Amino acid sequence: MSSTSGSATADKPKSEDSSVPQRPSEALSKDECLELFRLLYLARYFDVRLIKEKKRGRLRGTLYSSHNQEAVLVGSLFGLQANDWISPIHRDMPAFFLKDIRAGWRNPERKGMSIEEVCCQVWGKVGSPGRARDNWSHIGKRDAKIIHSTSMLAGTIPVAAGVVLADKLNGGNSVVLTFNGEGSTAQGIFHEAINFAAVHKLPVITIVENNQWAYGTPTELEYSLPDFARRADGYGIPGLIADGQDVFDVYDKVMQAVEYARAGNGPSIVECKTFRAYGHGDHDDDRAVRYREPDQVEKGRERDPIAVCRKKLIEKGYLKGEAAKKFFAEGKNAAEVTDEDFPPEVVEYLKEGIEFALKSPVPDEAEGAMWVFKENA
Amino acid sequence: MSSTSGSATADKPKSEDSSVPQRPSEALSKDECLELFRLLYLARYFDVRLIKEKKRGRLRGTLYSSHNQEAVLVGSLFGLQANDWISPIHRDMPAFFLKDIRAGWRNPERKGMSIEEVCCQVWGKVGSPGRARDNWSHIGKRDAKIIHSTSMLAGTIPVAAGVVLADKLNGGNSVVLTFNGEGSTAQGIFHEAINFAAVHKLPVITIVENNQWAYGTPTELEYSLPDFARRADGYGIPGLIADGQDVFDVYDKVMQAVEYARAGNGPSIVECKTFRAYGHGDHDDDRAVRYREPDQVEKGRERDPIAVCRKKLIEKGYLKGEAAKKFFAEGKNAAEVTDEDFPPEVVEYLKEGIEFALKSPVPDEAEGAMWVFKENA
Amino acid sequence: MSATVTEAPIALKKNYLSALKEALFEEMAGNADMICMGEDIGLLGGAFGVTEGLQKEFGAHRVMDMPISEAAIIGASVGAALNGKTVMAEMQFIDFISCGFDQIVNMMATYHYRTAGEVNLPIVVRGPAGAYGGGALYHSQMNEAWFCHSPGLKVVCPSTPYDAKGMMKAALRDGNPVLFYEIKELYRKREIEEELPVDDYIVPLGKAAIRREGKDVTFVSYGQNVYHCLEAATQLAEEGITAEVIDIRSLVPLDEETIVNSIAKTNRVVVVNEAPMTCGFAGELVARISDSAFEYLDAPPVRVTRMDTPVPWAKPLETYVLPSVDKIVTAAKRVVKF
Amino acid sequence: MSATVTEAPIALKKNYLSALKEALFEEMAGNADMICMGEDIGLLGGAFGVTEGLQKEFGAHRVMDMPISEAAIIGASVGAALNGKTVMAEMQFIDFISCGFDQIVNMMATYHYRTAGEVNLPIVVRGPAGAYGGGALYHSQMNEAWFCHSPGLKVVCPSTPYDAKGMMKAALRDGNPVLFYEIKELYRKREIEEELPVDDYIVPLGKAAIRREGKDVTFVSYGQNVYHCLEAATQLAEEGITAEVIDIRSLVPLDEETIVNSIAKTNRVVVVNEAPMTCGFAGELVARISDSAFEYLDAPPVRVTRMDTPVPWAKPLETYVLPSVDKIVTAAKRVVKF
Ligand SMILES: Cc1ncc(C[n+]2csc(CCOP(=O)(O)OP(=O)(O)O)c2C)c(N)n1
Ligand SMILES: Cc1ncc(C[n+]2csc(CCOP(=O)(O)OP(=O)(O)O)c2C)c(N)n1
Ligand SMILES: [Mg+2]
Ligand SMILES: [Mg+2]
Repeated sequence: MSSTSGSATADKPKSEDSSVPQRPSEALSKDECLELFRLLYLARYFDVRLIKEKKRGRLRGTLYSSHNQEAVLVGSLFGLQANDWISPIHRDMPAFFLKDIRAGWRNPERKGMSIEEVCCQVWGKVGSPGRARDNWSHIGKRDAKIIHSTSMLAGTIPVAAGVVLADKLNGGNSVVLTFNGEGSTAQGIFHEAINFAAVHKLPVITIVENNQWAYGTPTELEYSLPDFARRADGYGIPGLIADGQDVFDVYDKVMQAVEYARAGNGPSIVECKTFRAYGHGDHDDDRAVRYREPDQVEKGRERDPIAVCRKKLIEKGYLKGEAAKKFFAEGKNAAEVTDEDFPPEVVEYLKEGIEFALKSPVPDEAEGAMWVFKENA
Repeated sequence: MSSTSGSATADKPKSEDSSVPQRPSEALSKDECLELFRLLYLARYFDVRLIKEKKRGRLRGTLYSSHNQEAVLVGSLFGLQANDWISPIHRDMPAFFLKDIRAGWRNPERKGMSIEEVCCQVWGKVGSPGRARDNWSHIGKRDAKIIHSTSMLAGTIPVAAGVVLADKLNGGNSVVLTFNGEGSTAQGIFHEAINFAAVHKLPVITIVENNQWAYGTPTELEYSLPDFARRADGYGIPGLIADGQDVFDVYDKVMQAVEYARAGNGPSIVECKTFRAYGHGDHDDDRAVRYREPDQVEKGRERDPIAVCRKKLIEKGYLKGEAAKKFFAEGKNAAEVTDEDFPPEVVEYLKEGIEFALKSPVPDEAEGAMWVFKENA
Repeated sequence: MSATVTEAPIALKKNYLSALKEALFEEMAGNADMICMGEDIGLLGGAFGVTEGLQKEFGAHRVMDMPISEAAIIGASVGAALNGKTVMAEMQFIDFISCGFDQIVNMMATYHYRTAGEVNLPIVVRGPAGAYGGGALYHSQMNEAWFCHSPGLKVVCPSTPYDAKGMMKAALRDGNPVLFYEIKELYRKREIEEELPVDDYIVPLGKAAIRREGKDVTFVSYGQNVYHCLEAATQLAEEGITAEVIDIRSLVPLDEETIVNSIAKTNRVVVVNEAPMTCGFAGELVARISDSAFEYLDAPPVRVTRMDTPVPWAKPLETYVLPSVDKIVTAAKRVVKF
Repeated sequence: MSATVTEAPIALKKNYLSALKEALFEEMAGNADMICMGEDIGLLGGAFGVTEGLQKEFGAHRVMDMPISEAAIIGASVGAALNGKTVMAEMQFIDFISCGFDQIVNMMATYHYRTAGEVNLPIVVRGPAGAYGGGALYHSQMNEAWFCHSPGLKVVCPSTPYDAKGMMKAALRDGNPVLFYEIKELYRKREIEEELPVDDYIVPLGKAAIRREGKDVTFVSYGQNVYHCLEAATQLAEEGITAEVIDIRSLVPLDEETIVNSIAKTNRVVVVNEAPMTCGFAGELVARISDSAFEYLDAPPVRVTRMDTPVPWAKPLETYVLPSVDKIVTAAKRVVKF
């Protein structure tokens, strides 16, 4: 018996793709900071438009609003390299088009999913990466390095671990961000996957979007820790806490985790403290006011991520004068905002996506029986 | 919405059964200490006899030897009250008759399983509490407050949580000890159950028999912590470490956990550091020498729990002169010991159990189709 | 079952969901040892509202909001039941039962067997099930066959408010673990609302119901497909073919007698369910019919099931793979002409 | 299959376990992108030794000892496969697959479907299965029906060394997730050892084998029960009844043609498997036969299966509930005399 350590480490990771330098938010350029601001608007506008479309009865399925949680998505994804992987879940619809968006909003070459693809998914059209075979957030695309989730919460984490294990075996140094609600962490698979990743030091970063509610259940009935991040201690891995309303703090904490993982040190958990703005899903908006105290909701929504970002940009001197006073989506509900509250390029971008989706055909019924198995020649 | 705290706490627990005073091992009487010593012999002898019977081909099924781990079982169980529950697993066969054995080895009134019942189970006879319908450690008895496990590791922990939840709802103050190998803790259900128990402060004590191997896999491939007990930190619950070779230390740590739980503070984990003497099961004895270094095995078995206990008793002055030199099972393998190495009452006790089992009939074949459902009148 | 508008005050008509809720309220009130466990069943009152008001009425210690841990919900239910409680365990959608699968098939199903009858588990695991609503792969399942294949579990699926209430009560008093498939598309379906008895009643598990009489072909089904069968029967009647519609209601135990008696009369049978075909309960029905009613059969027993695919999201695809009135009519004509 | 002692050097005869091992070694050697994951498969070489020597040969990065986490094993296999690997995932006993159930039926089975073919998963989930060895409830299961009922999974079960090797290779090259049921009682069974081709070969998934020809009744089976059928056929031959024995080998996809052709000749069929009866694959076979071969049938298709019970431990009980040669003979006589 030569060795009892069967860790799946191949040769040392090569740094093949270092197009995105790992920098703390302090070192981000003015343009980058302003881009983060715009991306928050983009994420918010996407959500707002879907809420409106949904209310008008033009969409099937359930919309799990990401309102007030945009900084978690934007901040987490901003520093990733194109070769990194992500696995978003129900509340993360904007993540699909935000991945690698730094490569250019309309750049057809970028790794990631186009707004057209995402809209086709929402509208149930063939242009969706999954040809509308599964709903809403259940998409993905191997080439875009976006892993497909099922509905079963936390079920994507072991898959993510397997994905980066394969990259590691091939000598790559990609990392994967898995997104999860805090409630989902009670699933057994969460434990199995993180334990496995910890043993093999796999670069799996678990982003916990702690929005303080899991459907109609508050955190104190989901886990028994003052800070969820302390769950990491049970695996001997880092557990970071980010201010989920502050896109810069999220960016910094996730980048710390990414660098740690990319250096071969293994997994970590980043708890992003935030608050769910509406009901669990759009079907639940009315009931949510019954199980949540109004002042809790008010307090949870006090620090709109767009406002927090605006304040920082003003402090940094990146936004001033007229520019600082333009576009005020923050603090407003979907019903209250208008297109004027958003930068025109944001409105434009999404409009194009929606138009593309509306023009696309629905899949032919016979596709229902296709692709159960891969056919072998 | 009146309250967001749905914890299942009924009225304050009543201390209805305080027949066993909670005392540190320092405060145990001489008789109690000597009894602990005898119980170690009893557990060892049971194992030894089964190994011999198995070698002679007189038993079906697999024997998972508890050799060298007896202090974990004896020490954990010694301070329990009759109303407390336990759930042993594959390596814990002696636990079935050790529960509540303080009430008298032959006391038919005691809560717990008699040696006859346990032997009937091993020999596949109708006298087994499960009428030999499932094998070896897969027995239990509701009246004895012993929970039945399946083969699926860690699967009994949520059941244990439900059992004490029911007691708590009834105003009782029982606790439950679940026994688990360290490898089993990688199961998702371990996480779900402990998280649930932590949220509701259920008196579930997870004894982790860390014998450093899970079948052919060493701990470093099972989890990534210097001390397994640190897993508790991830749930915000106490994680205690006991010297699993020292019955007094196990007793003390488990009693701390029991008192903590009985006072309504909730679950905890007690890691008992020990070492597996033989192969995983008797079928594996030969192969185990291939995956474990001889010096690791030697070192792991250096501190035989019987020897450790003897030393303490001599120090305490409870064993002296001739008495201290009698009976030396310690450090010897099953093949080497003889009945002379054990106190005669130990040999006698087990002999009676085996004889009873041998005389008992096997179940009638038609029982195979019975008790699939409870019949309703 | 009747969809006719009567003069009775509308307040007395109950939908399928209210019927279930009433059953839970009444059993909780009548059995101090009964508890409920599930995700979001307390504060929220359940994703669909089946447990609405229950926690307020009976307290958080008897109606527990659980972490998102299906396996722990089942396991803890087993422990509580073994220690004297009657447990209602909710799966938020029956699809998620796969996350607690081991605890169901290996722990819960076998407990009575393993203990030679010492322990029995009065547990009802219930949850919303079924397709046709655009729920896609993970909010549309009818996965009852897995559990019919796990000895020790009873498996039932009511299709009317009357049965929903009566079977829920029977299940909670049965003493065995019962998997209770609620059809979410029926929860608030107006057409099937009906008056329920004021007095306590149960619908015994293991008795089928004949929903329509006929003599040319027997439809055997349960859940939503019962309504498809009824509609198909209406259409066929126009062509002079009369179909008998059996709603088995309970899969395990199964009322074979009612089925065989019907086939003895019609000599033809179409079995309909919405689960995937292979190893589904429709196949089991065909196998039992082949065994017990072979001599009566003038045509092969035919299955109308979901194709062997998941349930896709996009509506045309969903419709394509699921059983429908048209498919049943076609199958019926095939066997009648055989 | 032949049990006759020949003059050939004994070294060339391989048992079922060695055949599997050879397949794994050869595929690992031939496919640099293949990895293996499982509990105790590396250092130990597997509970039964199927992977013995594999880690030494190919390294701990390609033959990974996993924590005791069936769900993570399946999930990580899916991830690795989606990212270009071919994966062999071992369940130490197939019984424990229930602990990874959700990942199998909801994640792995559906991936190709959900992605409209973008992703396909070359994964073989294999493990020791089957009863008759005193393994009791949790080391005896044949739970293949759960997976046959989950569209997107192939399910196979070889009964000979030749098939074990050839089907394992076919499965590892198939590109779809395949559940591979190995019969542990056959692993080292001397009577079935046989010489294997020196050259690379596969046994295609979805082709049945006729193990014995006959004209009075067809036995359709797989796994251990094939040998029970063969023995029953031998006994029946003494009474002048000749039975044809079909070993389907692959459940999904199923070679219906071979079955129907046989029944066209014999007009009678007994289906045998050791899973519980209700919703088992035996019922599926009966349903398909009823559909495709109804006109050929002179007697009802009969099932010989495990009773609807778990597998008990005590030998007399185990024997009582499982299919046996006697039960098959009795069933055959019943249909022949019908
Ligand atoms: C295994 C499983 N159980 C239950 C559900 C139903 N469900 C969907 S979302 C949700 C709440 C999730 O809460 P959290 O993880 O905190 O995410 P959030 O919605 O707050 O973003 C539940 C219970 C599910 N999807 N999967
Ligand atoms: C869910 C599950 N997976 C796999 C097994 C097979 N198995 C039985 S014991 C064992 C090793 C257990 O190791 P550990 O928990 O450390 O206990 P020990 O045997 O060392 O006392 C394994 C893998 C099982 N019984 N259950
Ligand atoms: Mg949440
Ligand atoms: Mg161990």
